[in-house]
Amino acid sequence: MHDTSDQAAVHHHAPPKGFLWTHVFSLDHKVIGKQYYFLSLAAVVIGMVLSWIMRFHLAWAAAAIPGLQHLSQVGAPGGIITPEYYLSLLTLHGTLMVFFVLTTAPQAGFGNYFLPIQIGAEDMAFPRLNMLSFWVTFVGFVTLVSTLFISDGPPISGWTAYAPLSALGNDAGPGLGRGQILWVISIGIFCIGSLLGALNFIATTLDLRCKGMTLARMPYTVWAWFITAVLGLLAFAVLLPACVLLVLDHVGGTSFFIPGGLVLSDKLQPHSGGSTLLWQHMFWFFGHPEVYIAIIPGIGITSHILASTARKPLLGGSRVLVGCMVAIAFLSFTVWGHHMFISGMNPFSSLLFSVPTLIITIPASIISLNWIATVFGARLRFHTPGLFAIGFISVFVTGGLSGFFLAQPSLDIYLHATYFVVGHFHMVMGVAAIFGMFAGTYFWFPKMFGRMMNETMGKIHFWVTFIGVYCIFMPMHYIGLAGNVRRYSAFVDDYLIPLIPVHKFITIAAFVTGAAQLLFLFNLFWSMYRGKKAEENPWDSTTLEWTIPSPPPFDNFGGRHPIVYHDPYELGVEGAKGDYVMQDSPEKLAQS
Amino acid sequence: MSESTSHDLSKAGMGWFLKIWGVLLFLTAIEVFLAYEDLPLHIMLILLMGISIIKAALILAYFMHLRYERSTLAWTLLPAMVFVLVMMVVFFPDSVRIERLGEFLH
Amino acid sequence: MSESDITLKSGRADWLGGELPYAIPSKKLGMWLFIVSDSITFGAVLVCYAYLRLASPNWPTPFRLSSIVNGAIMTFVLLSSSVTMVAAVEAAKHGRIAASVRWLSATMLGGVVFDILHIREWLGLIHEGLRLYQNPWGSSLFGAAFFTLTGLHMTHVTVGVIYLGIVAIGFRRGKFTSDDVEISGLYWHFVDLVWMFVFPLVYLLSARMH
Amino acid sequence: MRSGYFTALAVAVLLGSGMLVFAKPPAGSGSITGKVTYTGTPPKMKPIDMSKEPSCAKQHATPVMTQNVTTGPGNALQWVVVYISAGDEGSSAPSQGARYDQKGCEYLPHVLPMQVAQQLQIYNDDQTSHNIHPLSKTNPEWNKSQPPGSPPIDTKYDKAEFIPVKCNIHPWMHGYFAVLNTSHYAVSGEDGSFDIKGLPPGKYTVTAWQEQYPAQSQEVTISGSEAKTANFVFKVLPY
Amino acid sequence: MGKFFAIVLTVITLVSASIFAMHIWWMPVDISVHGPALDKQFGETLMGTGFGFLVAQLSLAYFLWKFADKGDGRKVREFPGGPKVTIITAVVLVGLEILALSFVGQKAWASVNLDPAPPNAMHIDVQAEQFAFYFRYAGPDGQFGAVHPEKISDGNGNYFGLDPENDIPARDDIVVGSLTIPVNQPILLTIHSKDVGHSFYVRELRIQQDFVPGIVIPVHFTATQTGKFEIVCTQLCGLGHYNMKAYLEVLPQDQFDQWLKAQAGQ
Repeated sequence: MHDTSDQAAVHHHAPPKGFLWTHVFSLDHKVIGKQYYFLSLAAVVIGMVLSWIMRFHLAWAAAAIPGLQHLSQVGAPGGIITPEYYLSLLTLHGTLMVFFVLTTAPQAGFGNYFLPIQIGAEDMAFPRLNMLSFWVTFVGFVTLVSTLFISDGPPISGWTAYAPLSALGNDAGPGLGRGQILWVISIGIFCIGSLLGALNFIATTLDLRCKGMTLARMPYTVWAWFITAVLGLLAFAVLLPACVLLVLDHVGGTSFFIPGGLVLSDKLQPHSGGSTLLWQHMFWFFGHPEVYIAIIPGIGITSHILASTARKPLLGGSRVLVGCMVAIAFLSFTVWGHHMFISGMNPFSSLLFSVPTLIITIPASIISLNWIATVFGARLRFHTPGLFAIGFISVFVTGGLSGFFLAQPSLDIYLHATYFVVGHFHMVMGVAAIFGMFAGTYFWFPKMFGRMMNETMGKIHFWVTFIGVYCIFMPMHYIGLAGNVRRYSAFVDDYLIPLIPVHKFITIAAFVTGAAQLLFLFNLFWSMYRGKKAEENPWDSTTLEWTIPSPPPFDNFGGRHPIVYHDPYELGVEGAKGDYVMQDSPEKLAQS
Repeated sequence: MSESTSHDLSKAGMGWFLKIWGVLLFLTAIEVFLAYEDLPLHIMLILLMGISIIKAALILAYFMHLRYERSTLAWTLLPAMVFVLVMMVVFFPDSVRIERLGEFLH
Repeated sequence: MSESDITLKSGRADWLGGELPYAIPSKKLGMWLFIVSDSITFGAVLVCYAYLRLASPNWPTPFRLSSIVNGAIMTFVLLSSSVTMVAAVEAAKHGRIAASVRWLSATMLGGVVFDILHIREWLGLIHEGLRLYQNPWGSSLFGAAFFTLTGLHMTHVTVGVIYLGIVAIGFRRGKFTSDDVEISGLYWHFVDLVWMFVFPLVYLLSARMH
Repeated sequence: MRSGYFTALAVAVLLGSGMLVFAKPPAGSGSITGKVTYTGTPPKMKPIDMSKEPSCAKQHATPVMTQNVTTGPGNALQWVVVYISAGDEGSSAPSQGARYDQKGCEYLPHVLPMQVAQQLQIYNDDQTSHNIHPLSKTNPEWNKSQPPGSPPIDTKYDKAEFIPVKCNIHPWMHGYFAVLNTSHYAVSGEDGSFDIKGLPPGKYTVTAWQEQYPAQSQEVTISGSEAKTANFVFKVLPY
Repeated sequence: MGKFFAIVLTVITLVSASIFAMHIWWMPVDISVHGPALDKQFGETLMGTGFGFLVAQLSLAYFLWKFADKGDGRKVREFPGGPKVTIITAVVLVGLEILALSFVGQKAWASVNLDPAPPNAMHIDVQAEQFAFYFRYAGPDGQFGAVHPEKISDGNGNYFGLDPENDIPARDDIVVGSLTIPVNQPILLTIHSKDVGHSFYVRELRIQQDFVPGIVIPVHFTATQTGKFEIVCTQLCGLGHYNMKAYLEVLPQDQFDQWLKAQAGQ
């Protein structure tokens, strides 16, 4: 038996002094969490601007974008986007969004800030490692963005970097030489950062819980971050060597992913013997768990906020939610082949992969049904974070249902690589996860910055975004059904030309929705300085982060060691002060 | 905290470790011997991998003291690792296909 | 507030948080997690190697008896260094700092000898014409897989030697505890463990028969 | 500072005028004319299927043929670059640039001769994107796209080389940049004839280069304003 | 706010679903023998997921309408039946759907990818390159010449790297840039790539298959209608990906024979 206070004492470190140590190389998980958050914010802004440029080009392919030639003279001569520059932007958009936004903000950002607080710890288990993970991730980010400014531009091989396109260098197309090498190095660095982060999250969750914080009493978010960390620890370990091998194919002349006898630009390539399917396997072996790395924190955050919004714990409580998340995490390692149904993989494997892919919809359906059933009989408070949490449910259900089509190899024959897939994953992994981030931002902003975000702007932001994403991504399903192929920089096929008006509609919707995001950015920075001062517990929530001042002191609990007496969501409790009981309140509950 | 592991460790002792060392060396010798037996590849692979797994298990259990930790440690870490590694076996049907589907080329 | 006062809604009071579920220090848990992750990394590279070997009809088996013997000696050195590592941990746990540092030094020496033997082996093969991208015997991927796998392992050994050096110095100066020695030991044994797979799969399965 | 600028300017002006005086090749009036022909059976040129690019396909009433061995009546061989490979060093590049067009998904001309350091302008006259990918070996290789409506690509080469040019988007598009050290060159026409003009008296090596067959050379000496003849015969194979 | 949310959500749901139901943008008419099975499966999946979509979104909307906090101190209520109901619903409904879909789907998938091509299938060799498809017919001798990557040249039209000088079967191979096939005749394509990954996608044929560099993949189908269709590339293959296409022309048998003869004579 160990004494909690001893344990806490081991991790105690003194508040640092000086700007460099308090804001840049801080060991404080709260500062690191914010650093991750703002890194993601930078990435999401770049990614969003790239998507606007792409959307504009798709709708009006021949039109010049004034000023774009200053960003890249080669990529956009006279402001008109070249096909390869479109693909460069596409690659950068995908990579930034998947790695530096979806993987970073909800997990490393919010997780870093709130996981220790929610389990009643003073900091992460390894504060130095924590700082290192952030700075490693930062280097990865800078490396990736730097590809925009090198002469031959970012790679054009998409965020999946399918070999041999990604392995053959400039003979395969512009940007595939230095740009691709930088891309692979960036992703490799990102893997290292994520692995270190995951390790830290797991150790923190297991070892640093305060007295009374049993596994069953951990908030939904903590569970989600913990499960995501486990996924990250196992999945990024596979992508890392894949990146190393791909770099070797570039700089070492090896042929891991390059078969023999390839002729590019009239040049017979010197490589031989490799396998392109090997890269796809390695990538998707990581890539599918990655999808859940992106969405599970969102599921956690949504559940956490939904409970507070609905004034009742989730139907089925932690047990069902955690069970489903664990099931999803487990199954996520068995389904990667559904990205490769028509990739030339052994057709028997496709049948094998379709079964767990369909089965994984069961836990996802249970979670969704439980959310909807939680809204039943609730006392909903429609504040902005609550709206985003409910919006998350809607888009998650919508996006998830189209997964039923793509999970079946025989339907994938028609739908693979069409906008149906684009609509599906943007809805379920992009929009849903970003709704989770918005919900988290509005919900935790008072705790992180000590001020409330403006509700009016928040509500305008929500309504425009919610309606906007449906206007953007539902039509993508329709044109996908009509066979609109993805990753095309212009639509020149006879049957695609009639679909261009739909693309124009999507583009306009994207610009309107994008404008709402600018409002959000304004709200974020305006509220940081001008927002209403936040109280300790503005949302009448129950978990430990609401028992401490906003913003929290350096060691979170001001030297106090919280003791937890209750389940995390004692909301809607009869007879309690307000209608809730804080997790660390010694008050006894009537057994209901 | 530190005593938790050290008192467990004392159960083993150096003599025991030297014995493990001897066993590991012996198993290595068997492997080297097997390498020069003209066995079919799959049998060779099974034998070598089998011995290697035994060696790894010995290192894990004794040198890395996993045997003397709470059993939950082994029961959570190892299945996760083994599960992920075993799933990668699903790559192999494609590996064999590459050789088979080579008509016209090369 | 005594523990019995804490009302558990579920009625189960078996475990109450604020305790280490594995009863090991967080740092040690961290090392174990790193080992899990790193073994998957090694596993993935080994799977790649096996995959490409199965896909290549002309995979060479070029290792002469001298290479195999050299590999066996390397295995012996690495296994022995594991034993010295265990001795270092034992000494550290019993507070015999000087002895522990001596054993750690012996372990590092083992690592260095392993590296030297390995580099000698590499140089010999390079002299015979083995390159990352070609070799005189067969599939060009042989060199790629060989250098990647053994290079990755050699990097781990080298990092391990440096790590042990830092731990030894820190331990002697009282900056590190016996736990840190034990954790560095975990890493070292893991490097040893990986070699138990690399040696048979890379060397023994590619031994020249005649 | 200011005086530094002034000096630099003065030097530049002096050097410039000096180059105008000395570097200009002495204008001659000798010429070499001739005809390029082939012996043997030439390979059949293949029709190009441009159906994937309808905007180009409809510009051609009959299918465009491959141009690697373009023959004409009387065993004439077209697209052979005849140039002075020795005896005419040191001529500077003309101020007028060479123009290369992409029209109807073809390169016009198929072989474009130019001088080292001469400006090269590449135009896209089609309603579709092209990418220009000169597969140079001694010069730096580049690969740029040119969407319709974008400005012409302006570039030049610093070393003599015969550079295959390719459009990846339309893989049948294939042409050559003949970057030469001389200002005296010609490309054989449909009838195989060529005409190199303005040669000062001297001893020259005349080389004929064809994209698929080995190059040939002849020695020609010109005195006064002589008009000499040099014929080239390429041996061709059906495959 | 709850009522407004409910209305917005209902409108979004109904509009989204009815656009699907109205088939405004839809798959083109199928022209393959195996296609109807896929279309049927698609329809069944759409019915199932459409039902799920409507029920989930509309009940969410209804609950949002009904259960806003009015500050009246109303008690929160559990969902009747608790989590058991949702879990059982999910397991049973989704499970049934999965079982149904798996069984139907396996047959459809097998007919495309697992069954070998019928022995009387006409063999056409397909090579993809950046950024075009080229098709090869065996010619009168019924044999394909070998592919020699080092002989591939776009400049002289030797897209397949044939060696007619030394390889007699290669001399009469017909290489064209559009795929022409006879109707109602099983076709076997062997698809391989010259450079990077590409994909062979014909919407009307319900066929999509990647070209994998280094291996040759068999694809078989039978077209049931004549006409001209587009073959497009769906696997990101580089800058000209968007412009990588070819035409598929399905001709009556006699016209096809004529066409082939004309090609062979050229």
